[in-house]
Amino acid sequence: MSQTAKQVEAGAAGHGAEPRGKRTDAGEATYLVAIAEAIWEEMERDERVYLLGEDIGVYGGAFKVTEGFIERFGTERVMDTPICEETIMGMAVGSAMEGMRPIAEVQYADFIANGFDELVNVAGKYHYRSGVPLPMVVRGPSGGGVRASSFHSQNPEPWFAHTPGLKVLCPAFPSDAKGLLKSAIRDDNPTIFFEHKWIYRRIKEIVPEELDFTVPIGSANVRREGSDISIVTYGAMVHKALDAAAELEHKGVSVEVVDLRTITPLDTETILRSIEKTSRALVLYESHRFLGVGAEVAATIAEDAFQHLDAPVMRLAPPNVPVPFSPALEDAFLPDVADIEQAVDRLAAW
Amino acid sequence: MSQTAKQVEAGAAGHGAEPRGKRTDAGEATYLVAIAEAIWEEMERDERVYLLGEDIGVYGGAFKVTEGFIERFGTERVMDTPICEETIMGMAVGSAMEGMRPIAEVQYADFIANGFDELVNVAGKYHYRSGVPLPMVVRGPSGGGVRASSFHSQNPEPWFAHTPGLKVLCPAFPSDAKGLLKSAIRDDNPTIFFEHKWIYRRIKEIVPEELDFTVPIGSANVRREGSDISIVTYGAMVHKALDAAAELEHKGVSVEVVDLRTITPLDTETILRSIEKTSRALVLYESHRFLGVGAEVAATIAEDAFQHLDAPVMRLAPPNVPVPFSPALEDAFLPDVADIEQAVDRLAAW
Amino acid sequence: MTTAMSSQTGAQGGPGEFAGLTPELLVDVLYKLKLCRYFDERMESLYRQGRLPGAIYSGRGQEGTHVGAAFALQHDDSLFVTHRDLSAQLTKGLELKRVMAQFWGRIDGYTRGRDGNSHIGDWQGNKTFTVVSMLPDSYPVAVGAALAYKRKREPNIALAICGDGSTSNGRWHEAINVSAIHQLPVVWVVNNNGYAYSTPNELEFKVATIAERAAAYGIPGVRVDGANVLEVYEATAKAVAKARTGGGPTLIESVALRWRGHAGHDAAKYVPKETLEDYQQNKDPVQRFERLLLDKNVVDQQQVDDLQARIEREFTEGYDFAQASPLPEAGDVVRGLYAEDGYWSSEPGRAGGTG
Amino acid sequence: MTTAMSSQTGAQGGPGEFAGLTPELLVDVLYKLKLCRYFDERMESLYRQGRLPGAIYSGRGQEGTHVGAAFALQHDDSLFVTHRDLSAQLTKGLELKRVMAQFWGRIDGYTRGRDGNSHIGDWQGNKTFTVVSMLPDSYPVAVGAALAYKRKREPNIALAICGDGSTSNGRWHEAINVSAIHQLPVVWVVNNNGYAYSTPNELEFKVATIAERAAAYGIPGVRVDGANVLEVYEATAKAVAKARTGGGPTLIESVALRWRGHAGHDAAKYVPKETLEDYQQNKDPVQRFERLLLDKNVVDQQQVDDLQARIEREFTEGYDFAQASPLPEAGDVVRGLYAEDGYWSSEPGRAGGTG
Ligand SMILES: Cc1ncc(C[n+]2csc(CCOP(=O)(O)OP(=O)(O)O)c2C)c(N)n1
Ligand SMILES: Cc1ncc(C[n+]2csc(CCOP(=O)(O)OP(=O)(O)O)c2C)c(N)n1
Ligand SMILES: [Mg+2]
Ligand SMILES: [Mg+2]
Repeated sequence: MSQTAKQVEAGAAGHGAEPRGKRTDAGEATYLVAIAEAIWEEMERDERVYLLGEDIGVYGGAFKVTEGFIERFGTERVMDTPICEETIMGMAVGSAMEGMRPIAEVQYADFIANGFDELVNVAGKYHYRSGVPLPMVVRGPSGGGVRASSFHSQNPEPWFAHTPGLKVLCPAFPSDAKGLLKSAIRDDNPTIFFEHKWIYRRIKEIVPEELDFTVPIGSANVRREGSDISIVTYGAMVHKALDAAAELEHKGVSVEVVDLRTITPLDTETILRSIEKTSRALVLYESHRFLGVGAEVAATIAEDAFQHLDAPVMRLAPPNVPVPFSPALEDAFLPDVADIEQAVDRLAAW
Repeated sequence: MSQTAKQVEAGAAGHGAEPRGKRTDAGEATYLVAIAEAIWEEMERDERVYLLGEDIGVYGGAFKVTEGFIERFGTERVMDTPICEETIMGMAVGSAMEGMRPIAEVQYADFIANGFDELVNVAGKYHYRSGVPLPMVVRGPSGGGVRASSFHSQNPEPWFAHTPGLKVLCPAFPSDAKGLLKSAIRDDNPTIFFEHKWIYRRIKEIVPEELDFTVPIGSANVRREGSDISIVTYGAMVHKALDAAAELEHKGVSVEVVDLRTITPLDTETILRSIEKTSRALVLYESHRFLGVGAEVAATIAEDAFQHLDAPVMRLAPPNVPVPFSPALEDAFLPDVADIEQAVDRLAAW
Repeated sequence: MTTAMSSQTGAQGGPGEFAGLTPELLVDVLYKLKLCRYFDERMESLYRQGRLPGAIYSGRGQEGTHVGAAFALQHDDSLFVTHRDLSAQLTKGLELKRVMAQFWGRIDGYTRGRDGNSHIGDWQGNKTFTVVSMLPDSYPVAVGAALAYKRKREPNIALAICGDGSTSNGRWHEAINVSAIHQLPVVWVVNNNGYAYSTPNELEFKVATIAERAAAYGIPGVRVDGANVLEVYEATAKAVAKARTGGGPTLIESVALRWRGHAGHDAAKYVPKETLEDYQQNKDPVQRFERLLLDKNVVDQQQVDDLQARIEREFTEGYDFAQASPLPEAGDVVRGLYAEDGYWSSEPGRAGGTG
Repeated sequence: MTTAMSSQTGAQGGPGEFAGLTPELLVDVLYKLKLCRYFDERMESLYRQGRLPGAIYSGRGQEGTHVGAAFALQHDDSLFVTHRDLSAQLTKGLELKRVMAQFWGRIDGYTRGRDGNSHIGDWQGNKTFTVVSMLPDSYPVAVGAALAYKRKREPNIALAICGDGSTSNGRWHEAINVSAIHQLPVVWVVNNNGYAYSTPNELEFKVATIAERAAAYGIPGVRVDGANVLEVYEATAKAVAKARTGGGPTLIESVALRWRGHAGHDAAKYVPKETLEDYQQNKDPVQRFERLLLDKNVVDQQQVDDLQARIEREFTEGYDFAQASPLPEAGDVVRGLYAEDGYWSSEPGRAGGTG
């Protein structure tokens, strides 16, 4: 492995290895910068929006997403809490009931398991039972590929996508991250925004600067048009899928890549339209295979697009084991471009 | 609604409305009695087995499953804990590491959300990371249909079936409950045993009395043979499926009913064999539709039995909303025999 | 619950005899006490007759805590309780007839039939949190509400009630700890009835009182006789005033026995017969207060009888209202999950008939 | 962390000067202290050079607590720590070379490459729990182990270490509470370094010390100077003996600064420069103890130099061992989830090469 590669590996798991910095001169923003911009702009725009979480204030967050926020917005709107995720979630609910618009950070998405009950039993059910809206966002870095092992690499979205009353967002690009987060902050429901730490500093693009730029919750996006096979995916896997699609084009296979962006409510229409067109579906996802997000996507295709299918609905996802640390194991655990190409080949040959 | 019906409704949600009682003279055991027998026999057999949970001792458990146990086994092996599910799960892990075989009761399966983190992050991952076996069972009453609303009616199995390292069991019959629970207690892995409270006192059958009677974990069971359509289901829905199948027989539709019994590890072989035979699949489940257990089952069929399918893989499950209280709403929420018949008709007509 | 009870005096009145309440208010307290007691008794008998769907969770014997604590709140103060504390919500202002509609799963219930019995709340009308079963999940939520009052410079406070059982749970610790760090306007009330369901205090914690645990959070803790509604009211009123004026949280342990089991099916055999009798005969919060007002001539027997008659009339009206209230529209089961579908901001569908 | 530190004396030795340790053992303590310090420094520099995958969590400055507490344990006693406390596991007996193999994700690491850095443990060999990140998830697990010792009438005890940050978490409350109710053989050690990651004590709790919180559980609480390894050892040994003889749990608050940030990337700017300097110059647990042994002629400079040379040799050997250790077999990623597949009871596959 090259020295620089090693540097990246170290930096990668190294939480906020460097301060997040700003946009490039070309006006490009990383995914991390885009997220910071979304929060900053909404806090400027709406006095009711405030942040709570661990080490988000003076320290600026483990990944430095909120660096500089406490200086601008003060300790009342940027609240450093103790390590008590259940109570962080409960506080978000209680303050949302009183008309505030909390954004709670979990330092890693993995720690959302420590606030699980207040989220699923209080937040998720509350409006259905009482009619009281809960405008709250829970956000945190999810996903693997950064050598952070099984407590700092999980994809918790399936737990919450199954749970009634929560909206679950998993953007793959800086613009989508910014636009969806703004939508989430303006939404009147409990919304869970899973950032992907592998993407944070790796993906850059020109991101809209209009203060009212938003991306609607519940709409998937066809990232790449194709006619032979649809890869339905989200999060970091979108980037792997696009790389694979480029490779496959040389082999003369035309791949369409659908980026879900929102997990719940799921945009089944866009998914089905793509399958109608290609008649072949590869469902690619990073959450464990068994009952991961792709299980729902595949089941939906099998039920509602059956007549259009020319081949089995294929799934490609990590096995149901904890995310391993060793580069040798994590590389085997995560689907990579080669795995995707192989799957597509098998599907095309069907 | 008839007076007796009302009595049942009250009794039903009324936790342990009456003491669980014993087998009938005919030697039949209810599901609840069968579960109590399994625990009792294993405690007699293996000194390392002990119970911990809330109100399981002097009171005998909210549903009276462990009534009489503390008199027989004493306070050391029947431990009444405070209300601290995270710590109950952690204690189970710690004592299992030291060679004991804890059986932790959650008073309702719903409260497993309050011990979620220790289960998924400690118990589920521990053996994979350390090689230390954790022979522990977590058991509790799940499911709806008893007018107990959204905090006492949930089906948490999808959360844990998605989580690596846990085995998840959901028996539908007294014999399977007894045999699977004995297997779970003898298993060296963290196992979650979801009982169904609607079944507790409603379903009786002759249950084997041999002390070494067990039902293997990971094997589904074809409860009813049929040739036209397979209903793949588990838990309380098995009983609804069997009733529907009987009805449908009169209409000349031959329905096969597959009872999963174990959710993870899932017996895909039995499922696929049934689909090969009938070419039509209705996946019926009580956990919310979106990413409920049936999503994985349907996705598996769509991927591995595609060539045998003559119709879409259909799913029938409750919507993703909290389990409502009002009989009018809960009846609309849960799939019933009529819903199943309709679904089968549509599938047969396809 | 020997330990828990030992330090109880059961003395009447307390400093300033009537805790500064006017005769009108004292009569109102008596009315609430008698109403809650009557409602609790009647609903239980309906449950026993199999005429109620679902479960019931009696708070009988604890009305002193429920009424005393809730009576110390202003309308805009918020209340966060458990399934045990319906009497506190009735005191805060919930309408009997809509409460009863909820028990029968009717559309006019506060949750529109989505939840039942004391899993109830009326945030829009009376600032009470809709009860969540998980204990004590409302504690962290109360912290959030109190945080909002402080941030918005509003004079309101939040009051949360749980039982002794909740004190062994991590959320209880976290919530009180955070409220202390930020000196939030919240009052923590714990109803210590000696048992968590069937589990005695000795198996819940190793300390003699819950009040003394306040020191671990750097906040004041007081212990009051839950059978003495005025003592509870006075301690709560003090804590409320302190919280309202920036003085931060207070922990109040109110000791009183739950006369009935955890839920309708629980005969509470785990409570020694003598303990129960002692409470029923000597520590009945309703009886004691009625006696006090009669002895001190705040009310005469006629007024008491009129109150009772009014309560029974209101119960019958509530019962009839509930029975006449339609069931929810079956098709609406999928509505109201998210705020934007408008289910909760529009008139709900009502199924024909009364089910 | 002014409050947290104010009551520190920093006095040497303590009652019975060497806490009853023989010269041999004292030298062993010094060896552990210097080994942990050297390991911590060298691993950080390798991390900075980008030569380590993943993260590192330095415990530098807290070796007094780690070594002092772990040194008070018998082989069969169990140890439950966090990612911060690798030095405690090294003291309990983990092999340096296998620890280093773990840092590089190699098959000879204690987790066979399944986890990294200080997310380590060796239950089979040294009775240490394999670290779980979630704080403080090992506290409830330690309760379970202690429960097993009591039930099986075994003389062992469990000792758990966490940081001040964990004390605001519900699990901390639950675990200590249950251990007190049943007087379990467990010792609770909290390393108060004044900060939870970057969050100061003032934002973690409203009390002056963590030790005083023990009263809320009905157990003794003591506060010691974490820079004084003998003081930590003595307090822990006392608590261990008490627990072992049925005396129940003790809470020990050990105060010492973490010299580095939470993880390799954290420059810990939130710690005042003066505080850090004060600790490094006046409260270095390794330096202080080495000085003490030199001053009291327990060791001479030559012995100290030999120790240092031995440590550096061991580090180099460990490093070479780790680099030579193969990576795990990629295909084994799906094995060892459940006990029955035999992965952990058989020799693991080793990928060719050294990755
Ligand atoms: C987290 C959680 N676990 C279990 C339960 C089930 N449960 C309902 S009431 C109860 C006992 C509560 O005891 P306490 O707080 O003293 O209230 P009391 O019943 O005495 O009024 C239990 C264990 C629950 N509601 N929440
Ligand atoms: C439940 C949980 N939430 C968040 C984290 C992330 N985290 C890791 S270390 C840390 C700070 C811990 O502070 P403390 O216990 O004082 O240990 P120190 O870092 O000071 O050694 C946090 C918040 C975690 N590990 N567990
Ligand atoms: Mg109680
Ligand atoms: Mg700390």
